[in-house]
Amino acid sequence: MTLDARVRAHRGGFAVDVALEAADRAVVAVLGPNGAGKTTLLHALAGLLRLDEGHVRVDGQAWAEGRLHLEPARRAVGLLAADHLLFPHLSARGNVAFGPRSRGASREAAHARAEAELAALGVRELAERRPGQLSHGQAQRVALARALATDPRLLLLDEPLSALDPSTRPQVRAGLAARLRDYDGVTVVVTHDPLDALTLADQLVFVEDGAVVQVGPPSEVVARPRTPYVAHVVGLNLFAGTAPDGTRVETGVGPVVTGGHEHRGASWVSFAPTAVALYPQEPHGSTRNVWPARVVAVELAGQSARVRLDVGGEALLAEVTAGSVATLRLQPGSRLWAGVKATEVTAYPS
Amino acid sequence: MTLDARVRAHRGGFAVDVALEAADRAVVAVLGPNGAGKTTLLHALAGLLRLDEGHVRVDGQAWAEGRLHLEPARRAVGLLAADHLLFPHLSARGNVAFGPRSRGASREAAHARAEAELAALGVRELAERRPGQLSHGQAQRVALARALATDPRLLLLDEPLSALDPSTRPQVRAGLAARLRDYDGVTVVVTHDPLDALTLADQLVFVEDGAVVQVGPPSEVVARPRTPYVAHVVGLNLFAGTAPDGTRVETGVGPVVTGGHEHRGASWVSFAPTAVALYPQEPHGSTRNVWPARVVAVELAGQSARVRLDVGGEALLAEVTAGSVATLRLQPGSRLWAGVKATEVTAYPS
Amino acid sequence: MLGLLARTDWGALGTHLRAPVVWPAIRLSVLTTLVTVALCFVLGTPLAWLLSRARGAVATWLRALMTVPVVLPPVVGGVALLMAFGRRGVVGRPVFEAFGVSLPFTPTAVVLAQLFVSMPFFVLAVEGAMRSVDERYDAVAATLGASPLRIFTRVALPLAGPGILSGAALAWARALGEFGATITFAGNFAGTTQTAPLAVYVALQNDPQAAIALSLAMLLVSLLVLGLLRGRWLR
Amino acid sequence: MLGLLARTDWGALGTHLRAPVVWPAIRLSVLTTLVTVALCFVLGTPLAWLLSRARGAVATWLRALMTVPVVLPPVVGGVALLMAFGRRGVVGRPVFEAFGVSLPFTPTAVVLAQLFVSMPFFVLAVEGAMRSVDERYDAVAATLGASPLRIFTRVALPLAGPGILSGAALAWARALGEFGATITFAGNFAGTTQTAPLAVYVALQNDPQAAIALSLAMLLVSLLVLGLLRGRWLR
Amino acid sequence: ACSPATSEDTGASGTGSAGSGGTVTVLAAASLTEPLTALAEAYEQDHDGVRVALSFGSSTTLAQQIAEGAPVDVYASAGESALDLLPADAAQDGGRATIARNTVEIATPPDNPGGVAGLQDLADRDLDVVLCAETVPCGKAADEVLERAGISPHVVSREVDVKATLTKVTLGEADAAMVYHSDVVSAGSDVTGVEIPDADNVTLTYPLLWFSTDPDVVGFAQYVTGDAGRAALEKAGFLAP
Ligand SMILES: Nc1ncnc2c1ncn2[C@@H]1O[C@H](COP(=O)(O)OP(=O)(O)OP(=O)(O)O)[C@@H](O)[C@H]1O
Ligand SMILES: Nc1ncnc2c1ncn2[C@@H]1O[C@H](COP(=O)(O)OP(=O)(O)OP(=O)(O)O)[C@@H](O)[C@H]1O
Ligand code: MOO
Ligand SMILES: [Mg+2]
Ligand SMILES: [Mg+2]
Repeated sequence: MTLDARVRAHRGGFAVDVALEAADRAVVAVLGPNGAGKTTLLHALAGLLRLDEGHVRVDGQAWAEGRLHLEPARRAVGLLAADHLLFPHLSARGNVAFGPRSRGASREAAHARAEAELAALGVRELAERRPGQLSHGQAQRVALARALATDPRLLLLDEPLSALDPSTRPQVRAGLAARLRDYDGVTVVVTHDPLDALTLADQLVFVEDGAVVQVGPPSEVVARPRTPYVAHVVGLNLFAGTAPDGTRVETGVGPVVTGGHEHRGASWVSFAPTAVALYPQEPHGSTRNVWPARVVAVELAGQSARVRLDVGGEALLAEVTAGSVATLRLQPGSRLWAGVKATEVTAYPS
Repeated sequence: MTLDARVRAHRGGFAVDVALEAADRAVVAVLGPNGAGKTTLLHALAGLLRLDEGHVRVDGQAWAEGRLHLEPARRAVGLLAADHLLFPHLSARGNVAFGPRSRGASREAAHARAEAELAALGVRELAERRPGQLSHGQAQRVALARALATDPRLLLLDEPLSALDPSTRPQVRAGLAARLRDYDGVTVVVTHDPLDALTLADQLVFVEDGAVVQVGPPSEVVARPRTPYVAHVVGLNLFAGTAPDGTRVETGVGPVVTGGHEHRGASWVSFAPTAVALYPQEPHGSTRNVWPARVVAVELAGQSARVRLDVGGEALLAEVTAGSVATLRLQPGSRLWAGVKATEVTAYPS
Repeated sequence: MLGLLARTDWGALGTHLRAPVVWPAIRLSVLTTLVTVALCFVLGTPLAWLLSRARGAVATWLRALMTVPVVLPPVVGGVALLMAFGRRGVVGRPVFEAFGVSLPFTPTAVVLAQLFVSMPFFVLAVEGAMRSVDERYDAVAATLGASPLRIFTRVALPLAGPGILSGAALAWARALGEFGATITFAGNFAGTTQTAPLAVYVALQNDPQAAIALSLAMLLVSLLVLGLLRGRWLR
Repeated sequence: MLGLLARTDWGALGTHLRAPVVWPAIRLSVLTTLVTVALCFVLGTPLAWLLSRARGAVATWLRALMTVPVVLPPVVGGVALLMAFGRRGVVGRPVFEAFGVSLPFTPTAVVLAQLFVSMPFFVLAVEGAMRSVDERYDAVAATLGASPLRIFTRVALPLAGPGILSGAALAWARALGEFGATITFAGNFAGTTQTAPLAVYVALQNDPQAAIALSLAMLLVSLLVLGLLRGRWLR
Repeated sequence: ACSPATSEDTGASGTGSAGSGGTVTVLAAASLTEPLTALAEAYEQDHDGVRVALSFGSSTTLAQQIAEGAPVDVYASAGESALDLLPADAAQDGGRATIARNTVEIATPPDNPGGVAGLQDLADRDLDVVLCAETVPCGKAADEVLERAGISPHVVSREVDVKATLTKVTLGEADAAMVYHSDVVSAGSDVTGVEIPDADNVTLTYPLLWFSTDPDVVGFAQYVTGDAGRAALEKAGFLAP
């Protein structure tokens, strides 16, 4: 099963124009800032929104093209909406069985299927409950089960894991990943969590302001982000600049010495927050790139800390141990020096 | 302003029994697995749910106690519900201005306030939109603005940041943290994100199955988790055991040598995933705690990787660089050795 | 109401209610109105759903057209029915000539008259309720593969439940009180087409006290039916 | 309807509509029904809201009680009104003795009669719609400090908008068609209390063609009003 | 018990009960409810196997129903005007007779608060007077009486039928109403009647039409027009024809 879509559609004054291609069994993750048009894209694929132009073809069969517009019920899609929209008058089991029943399964078969889907997501014991009697995270899992239960050719998941607690989430994510690998159809999953995207997807599509800004397999996107947003999500520092030669890139924070690169001209440079070292005084040593910096914010996460810095007006992220925060007495407003070794810096043409 | 609450309440067959105390300007984060009763607790504090027993006192004034039950409108609370529930017939500005207007502000004052709140959350340009014309993350910010706009004495936030994209989230979180520090009232925030909790809260309350399992300031909880769930959330490995002397604790994975401890008897031992080193062969060196392990899952997150291991039936989490994953050719099923230095291991009585 | 109660001759109430026409009339009323409500539900609910989901001028005018029988004085409605379904009527004549059956002056005509006046109340009330139901549930059901019929029966219908019950109560009450169209279209034959309101009318001709007694009996029946049904089915 | 149209003497229509009683009757009908609907809205909406949010036996029986005027044959309703507000009525007598005013035979009585019969339709339809509105919005508004009054006006009312319009259309149509209670309570005097249905009925007694012409005029008015209002206010 | 389908082409279709063996279908003016119900019961007792089905309504509605093909064997109207609505040849297979007369009378509440003693008193502008509508028989009759006497009373309402007119008086809402003598009689102590001299009065006749030659139909028609009928009608306040 393959997906070949070029979606041009609008909601009010907002327009998306996104091309998506996916091979059999592929999982595509769509990421992007709030309001970028991810949900709009899913709705257009599901048929809830008409295309202004373009096409949606699944397995070579046109679902939308020109004046053709198959109604949602006639597309083999499964949609998990961000605000789960479980039917309030049906039990969890009834909700999950609704899809199979609608597509012709017998009552017994549909119920058995529903039980199985609920069990796989760890909410079997809630089968009799009405949505009003479920917690947020429980409801989300029931909604996910409902979307999975129809064996759609195109599975559309809008923030499927956002309400799950941190111990449930990895389990559900792993289960879903295994499921999607075996599942004979195309999945498009919208998520804000890079971990979801990296775990589930073969391909990442970043959307900003209705348009695709970067596409690629996870490894490539992680290594070479092409917009500040993508860099942020994959957890890298990114600066735009120009490479006059094979060792330096001129950027907004001054020249950045790199590990060496082939190209010349317009260029991105990136490096990991963990590669950024912090010094109370200007260091003198092997570190080639050193900038005076001001601490904007310090976030403690478990045993490490993310320090947001301001370097001559540009944002720089550093990740250090929780211990260093105390040692360096880091707090918003502190002034210090940040350094990155040239070998940690990658440059690539933009 | 202080909060003193002992909430015993039920929804259907589910009961919570939670005591909360918070001083002036305190921010309490409530964490716990899906279905633990966090939302139920907030609803009881807001007055949407009657107490079966206990009390809610704010600033010494009883809101609920015995047969007394102030209606929500008569409590000075601000509630952000998990499914934001913006009024569909009002614009974003109308939604935010609703609270101030209800509490007696003039139309102009309420609108000015709404504009300010929306601007602070970066959604000022959406002021004229109806909720149906907002994206999920935009709607969540409008709902947050609505809850903040009433200057409540008790601010209740249920997963306030869950729909925000990764670049917006830190900004909103930092803004909220600053705001709550200055804000003269008590905040109770429910979240699944430890970063939210650590950034925003003075006190963490972990709830499991309707009851409190651990309370304390972030630093203490992070250092000394007391349930596997808490350990998971703060990103530590945790084992229960018994300390026969001041150097070892007998646990499910065998004796664990610690950095030294005073107590004897029932004990927790914990250590960070980053403290776990992985070796292809059994290492011989200074590392005192070494176990044979099997890889269960590998999750790449940006530039680092979390490796879930199985050590004699117990779960162990290791965090290594993305590079090591390739070098060690880690994949589910790989067998290897995991080691932790004694100095990285903390033990404390349970 | 209070006025009515205050002026009732309570002593004679029992006597009046034992009059031979009373119970057949009430029985007929109950039977025909139940059939009417059932028909309202079967025919009216789909129509209400279509109206609630339809846009554009056609729906708007169809909706306005639905109110015609409400606006029309019932007696005129009865005349219209007679002209349509009477033995000489537009529809009635060919049917009579072909099959030899004629509707007016039968219990079926009573039901038809009641349907004519009460259907609009049902449809408009249910439509209002269905429009207050979130349309996104329709959309979700559609992506799950539900046909429009299934969306209607499994989603719209249960979600509009309270509204449908209100509508049914309204239509039932209206049918129960229906007088003008019935007496004109179905006649006023005791036992066959004389419903309770018609019996009240006849009684009013010579004994107002008897009429009041009968009205009270009707009210009692309706209060009991509605009170009990609602008590059972709604919270 | 079709029957009615098929038998209309179109040629004579114009003549009938120029009869002197026609326009005063239609004007009176339009005026009184508008007042009635306004009163329904003002009095009925809060009642509907209370009913929709109330639980327990009281609400159940109150709801059933609301259907009384629907079930009661309108003529009996008119008698009840007379007994309450007439010159000799429970309420009417003290008022008449104190102030010398009496309601029957005035346009006010027309409005009262219409209110009596149409209010239940309004209340029950609106209640059904309000019950289909998510109660969690009430709760959110309450936590934002809104008083019950404010929740009602700013949340329940707009959210139940379509249902309220349906209810108002229903009540208006019912008031427009109201006959029995009006004639009994307010009487039938051209220009003062003779509404369109009364004029139709009176005409029906000796010239059915004239009655039909008048009915058609009424229908036209109602279709126009409802069609245009709905066209404007709803999608 | 009715004539065969010959009446199909009469326009009055007097065969409503064709095939319903032994049933006489009677459509009668509402004002005749009491006497005709009593007569029908008595007739059924005397004639085994015969059933008299009665339907009461406004004379014009009934005439309209007959014109639209309603099943009918016997029709009793208040006044002659409704007969205009019947097809011209309606009763050609049956017959016609006058069964009663009625005269106009003033009705006041029992205590007669307006002190009405005769027709002339209705000229008092302080009295609230209620009449039947211009289009119904009792209204036409009242108008005629008033016109002849040259009186234009203060009319507050023109009711659609005579019972509604009477109700306004029994409830004390009006000080006087002009109704039929029979209505004053049947209302008993609820009203006080003030008679109008024959010279100033007009008379309403009650025609009875039957539409077939069926023996049961003709038998019932004769029973109503005969002595038993006259007695019952007189008891209800109607005058002999
Ligand atoms: N009716 C409308 N008129 C104008 N703009 C609209 C309308 N409906 C939606 N939008 C805008 O369309 C954009 C895309 O919305 P969409 O829900 O697709 O975003 P998203 O990428 O899913 O965001 P999120 O991550 O917050 O869910 C948003 O900026 C939203 O404000
Ligand atoms: N009517 C009911 N009957 C029985 N159990 C109920 C009912 N309503 C809620 N529950 C249960 O109460 C528990 C607590 O729900 P609550 O919404 O407070 O959880 P939560 O901690 O907020 O979870 P989440 O993180 O998923 O939002 C859940 O396990 C839920 O299934
Ligand atoms: O039969 Mo009537 O009631 O005088 O018109
Ligand atoms: Mg979205
Ligand atoms: Mg919750």
